[in-house]
Amino acid sequence: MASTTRPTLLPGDEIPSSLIPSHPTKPLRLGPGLRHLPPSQILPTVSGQLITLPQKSSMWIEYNSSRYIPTQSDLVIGTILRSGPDFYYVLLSPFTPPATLPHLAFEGATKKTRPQLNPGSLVYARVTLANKHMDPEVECVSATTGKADGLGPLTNGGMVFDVSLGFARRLLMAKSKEEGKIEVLELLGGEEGKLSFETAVGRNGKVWIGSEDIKTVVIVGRALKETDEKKLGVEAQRKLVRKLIKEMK
Amino acid sequence: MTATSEPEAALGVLPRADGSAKYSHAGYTVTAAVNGPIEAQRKDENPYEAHVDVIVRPAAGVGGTRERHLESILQSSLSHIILIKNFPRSLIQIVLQVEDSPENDYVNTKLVQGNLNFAIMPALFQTAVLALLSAGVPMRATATATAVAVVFHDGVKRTVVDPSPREIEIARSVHVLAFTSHDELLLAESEGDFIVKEWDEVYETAKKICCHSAPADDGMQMALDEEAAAGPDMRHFLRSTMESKVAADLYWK
Amino acid sequence: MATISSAVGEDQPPQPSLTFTRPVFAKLSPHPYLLHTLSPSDPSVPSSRTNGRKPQEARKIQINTSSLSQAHGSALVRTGDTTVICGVRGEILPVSSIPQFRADQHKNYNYDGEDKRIEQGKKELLEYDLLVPNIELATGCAPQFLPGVPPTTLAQTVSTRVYSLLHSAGIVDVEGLRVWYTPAKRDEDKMEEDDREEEELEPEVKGYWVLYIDLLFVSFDGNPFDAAWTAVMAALRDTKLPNARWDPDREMVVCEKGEGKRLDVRGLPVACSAAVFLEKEHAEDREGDRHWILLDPDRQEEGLCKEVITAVVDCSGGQGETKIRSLEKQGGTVLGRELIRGFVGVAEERWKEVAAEMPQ
Amino acid sequence: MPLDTSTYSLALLRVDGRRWNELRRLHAQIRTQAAADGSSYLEMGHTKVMCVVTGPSEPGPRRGGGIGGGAGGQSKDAEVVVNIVIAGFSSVDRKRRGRGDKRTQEMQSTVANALAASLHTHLFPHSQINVSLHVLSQDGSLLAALINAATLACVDAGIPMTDYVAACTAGSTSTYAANDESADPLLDLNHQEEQELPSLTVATLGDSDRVVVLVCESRVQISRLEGMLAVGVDGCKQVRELLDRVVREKGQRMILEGTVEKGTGLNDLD
Amino acid sequence: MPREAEPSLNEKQFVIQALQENLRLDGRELEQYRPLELTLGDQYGVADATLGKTRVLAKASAELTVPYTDRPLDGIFTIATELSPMTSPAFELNRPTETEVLLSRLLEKTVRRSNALDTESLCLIAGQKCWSVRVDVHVLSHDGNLIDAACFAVVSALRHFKKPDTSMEGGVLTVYTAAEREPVPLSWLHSPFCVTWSFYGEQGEIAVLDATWLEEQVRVGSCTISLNRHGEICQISKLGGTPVEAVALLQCSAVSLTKVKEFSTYLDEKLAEDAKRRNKGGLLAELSAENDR
Repeated sequence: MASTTRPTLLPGDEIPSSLIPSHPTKPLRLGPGLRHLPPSQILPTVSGQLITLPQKSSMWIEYNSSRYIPTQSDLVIGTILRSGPDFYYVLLSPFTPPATLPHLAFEGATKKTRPQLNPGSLVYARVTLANKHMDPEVECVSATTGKADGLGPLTNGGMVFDVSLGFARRLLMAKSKEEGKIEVLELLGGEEGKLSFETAVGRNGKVWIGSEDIKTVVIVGRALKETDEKKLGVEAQRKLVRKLIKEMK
Repeated sequence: MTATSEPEAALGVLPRADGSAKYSHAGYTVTAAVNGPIEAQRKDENPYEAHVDVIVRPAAGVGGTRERHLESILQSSLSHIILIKNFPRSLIQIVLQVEDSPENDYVNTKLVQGNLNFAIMPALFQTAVLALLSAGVPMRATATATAVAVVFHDGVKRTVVDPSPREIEIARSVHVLAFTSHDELLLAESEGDFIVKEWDEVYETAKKICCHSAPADDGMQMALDEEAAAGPDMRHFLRSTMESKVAADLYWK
Repeated sequence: MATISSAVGEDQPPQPSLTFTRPVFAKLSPHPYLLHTLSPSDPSVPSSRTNGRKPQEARKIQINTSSLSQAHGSALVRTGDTTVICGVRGEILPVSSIPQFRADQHKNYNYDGEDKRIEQGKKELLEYDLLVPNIELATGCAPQFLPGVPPTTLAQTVSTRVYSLLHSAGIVDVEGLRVWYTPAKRDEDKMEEDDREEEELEPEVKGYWVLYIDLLFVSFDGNPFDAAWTAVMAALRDTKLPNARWDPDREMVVCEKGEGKRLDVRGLPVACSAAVFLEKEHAEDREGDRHWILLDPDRQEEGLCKEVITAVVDCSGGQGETKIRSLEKQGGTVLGRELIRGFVGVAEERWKEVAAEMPQ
Repeated sequence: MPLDTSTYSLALLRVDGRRWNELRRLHAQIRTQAAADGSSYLEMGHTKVMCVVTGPSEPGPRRGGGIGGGAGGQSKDAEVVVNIVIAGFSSVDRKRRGRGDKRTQEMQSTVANALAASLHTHLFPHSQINVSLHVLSQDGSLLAALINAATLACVDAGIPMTDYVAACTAGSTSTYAANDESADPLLDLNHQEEQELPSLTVATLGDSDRVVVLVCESRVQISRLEGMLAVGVDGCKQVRELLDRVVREKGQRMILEGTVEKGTGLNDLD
Repeated sequence: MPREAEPSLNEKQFVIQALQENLRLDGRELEQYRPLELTLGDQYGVADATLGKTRVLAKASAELTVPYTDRPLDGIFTIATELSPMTSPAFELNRPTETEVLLSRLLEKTVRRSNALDTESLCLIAGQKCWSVRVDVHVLSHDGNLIDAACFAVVSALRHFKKPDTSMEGGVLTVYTAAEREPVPLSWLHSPFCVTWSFYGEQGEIAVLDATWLEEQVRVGSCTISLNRHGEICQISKLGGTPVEAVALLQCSAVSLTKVKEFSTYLDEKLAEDAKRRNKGGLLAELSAENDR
């Protein structure tokens, strides 16, 4: 149940002022799930756990959901719907208006050399514009460096699996093993499985897994989905991996 | 058969919906799916706010005028607690499927019924709120609802919480009230024959059920026991339901 | 007043600024305009609505009855630019064509006393669908209702509300709708069980009058329910059903010529609606914001308000307290307990106005 | 026990005097409509249908529900849209079937998906092939007749296809209850037989044994299935031959006397 | 109306490649069903069937009405299948899609035309009064193979359903409320079930059972076979799609029979369980009813 330091809050709940970080210099930064009602009221808008980082003077609500709402500089996996005069239209989550991806927003792309993507191809991209009044925009190249740094079309086969947004976020954590408590990938890739595969994780709840071996992709995919859906802890993950590897043999 | 006295709820029962909930109380069982924010149809597009679309589907037969009416009541109340301004030009779709409703053993059910089915409103409302919470749709506040009937039994007046269809049939007046978690009256529907004084009493009873919140730390069980007489403690029920959901979601924290 | 200059085309001679006349302003940005008129800058001017009414002022109501010769009862009700016609027509429904008809219905309840009788009556009305209201808005009475389209949500909502109120308020006594027959010969009375409300001779219910209550909006300028309900009440009170009797030889119900007897209508509930107008149009509303309760809102005001309330009260009992027949509030949180209490008072005032207009 | 089978067991002849593996007279023509891109007229016994094909062409306005199968929706292949009109006078009891009639809609999507399996729809991206069928007279094996007619019309329209989709019905002399091994399979059922006996409609691609359509709407022992299917598939091959002949004869004429102008009279073929 | 998005090229490709290696994304065998689960409601005639993430709720109900003039001796039996936005936002009310039409046709043929329910027994007074039995199919969650799930739910609901008891005395029909007399079950003749095959590959040579939504989106053809446990075929429909060897179809039908037998045993068990559960509850209900009077 609710711990004193990290209370579980429902929309509209009072946030005990003691918990609101008051940093001498840094201004207070509100993360997802919170809204500020001038002058000084801060209210949760979703149900989840209140996380506060006094030293960073930031606070947000930790929660899990399944409908992706684009946010600036998120990494996402999208499906090309069609190509316009100078944009591709990219679907980030079902039944939402497509995001736009400029034809030239690829590494080293010029009018001539830009990649030709058919409807249905997958791209790994970054959200550059997210604004409730406009449709989102994405890019496959960092505007600053001009490098792709891993972004771009996911051409070489593979498979995408849908996971919950919270799980995708954990996968994307710098130390996804320590903080996110996700080990399956390491285990499968490491001693346990000795499988070789590559992954790309989209904040919009999509994980792409590529490998020479079809079976590998299936195993990895199942491992991820089960860990997410069955909410497996580290120990259970180890069991699962062992089981899957046995099946494979 | 036997109507459950305490409300029960399960969240995320429909794996393919953004949010979902199954809620059963007082013999009613309702399942809700929430999708959104998604692309709105031309006709529903609003440049300033999200369009909230509520669809009520009866267990048997096709929805008629009374479902439309229920929908419009729920729609206006839910749009008030959802932060619709956050998602202009989009659609938040709430589909409520009635699965079970208590039968009146003294009447053979008719499929097509025109009159407003009061007692089902709290169930529909509560399910919708739970489903919205499970979908993580940003909201101004949560809300709870209940139904109260004033029954004259051989000259003696009783206020009945969560009345059975039978009790509604013989009730002098029936009331449905919903309160936000800020103790504001969000929805009030009453019919029958009553006076202001009676309504006041009803208001008190309903408010107790919807807004009396037991301290968060004590278990829900005992809270229910002490409330058993006056009916369930809806707000506490809602909270503990969500707390266990969040705890489950963030098991890795 | 709003002033814009950018909107002026290049071709026209440049103007310093262009100001709107009141009606144009009202059309362009209704919310600020209504806000403006409700909270006039100089205190001497009384707060009023775009339509010139005071916040708590309802539109004058006019009621004419028996205007339709074909219907058994009819009424035309008009409040401001909302005009509705109601026609009541009775049709005979022989029990033989009610599949779920139970001759011994009332035996389920060994009731006695008026309450139980009324309750049983309500039950019969419901089970056999003896009251059938229908609302027609698709007459082009307002821009949003195009002729020939399926009934709008509004139409369906209003008809459900009328239907529910008709039943819950027990306006019509089922006794007035029953067609009785007392068999001459004793040997065939196994056909029917005896009926609790009658004496020892054992009459049978052979049929019912079904009342088709059709409402037609001729023009629509907001607050449909109040007008519709008033029309229903007036029309019912105006209704005369021909005398009907069972003809055992022809095995059917026959109606007699000429003026029938007046339908007896219980009480006089009157509906009174209002909408809540908030200070902020798009921004978050918060405590301390001002709001106005606009009685009997017109179409434009309904467009600007989300929270609405309707109270149906009946003071015809005379002695003692006002009876509330229905109370509906939704769409917001401004109207709390106190305001609603107060509003019932407003409804009582409205009742007096309407009752005065209601023909006897 | 159905009437006709009892007589059948004596003479091994069916109500209309056919043997068990006998097709009814199948008469067909192509190029019957001057206006259409492709057209055909086909009789199987007293079941008479005509078909008109227009396209591949710009997709028209989407109809509600979009009953049309094949490639379907947003993919790049051409969409096959079938529309069936059953004339009121086509059957004994004049029953009007509305647009919404689900049975007709089912037949429409069946024919559409059957054709889509053979037509090279990928050659005509973002376009639509409209097939409209008119039922003039019904005497059993309706779906089969519709499929055959549609195939012919598509051939006439010159739309590239893998092979003919030929269809016919097969039945069995046993009722579903009786599990008698003596029961014989029957080929190409007429209305009366369809009413009284279990039956199924088969459509195959070319002269292979590969089944495009298999529709059975009556109760029958699973043990009967193999026999009926075998007879049906065999019947389809016969039908294919007949269709093929129709096309070749027409083709020959075109070579002899230059192109036959469309809409030559109905009886100019023997 | 927002339309269902097609799966990406990668997904299409991969699913097929995997199937060619006899692999499915959820690790099932090609001819293996997802776990089938049935929950019977507290009310008679409510059945909730789940196949993995596919979930269908069927609700049977009966009311008195007048028979159709052309069939005065038969009661009325209808199966209503309306796919609501709950199934997927792509479905709109009062706008039947092809999916919906085919689904309702299949149920129609499997359950109604195969005379699983004896409609004559629903007639009370010839030409005047009869029962109208109606099953409403609600698809709560759609992850492929709606047909099999829906069919199972419908049959379960009807087997579980009880209608009010009636009596005829001297030409007077009395319909008893549940309080007066325990309701009675329908007269049920046989229980048909649907088994749906999906085909993949150039020649449609790969046959798969109980396809998920993703698998359905990339299949080249499908065939639904309806049988009862006695090995009677009630309906077969392969409505076009890539041609499949006749022999393969015969094999499919054989396998289907074994599946159907599994279904019907499972259903029988469930119904028995429920009956046992009610016996206890039944008494309690009786008592509480007494108190009400």
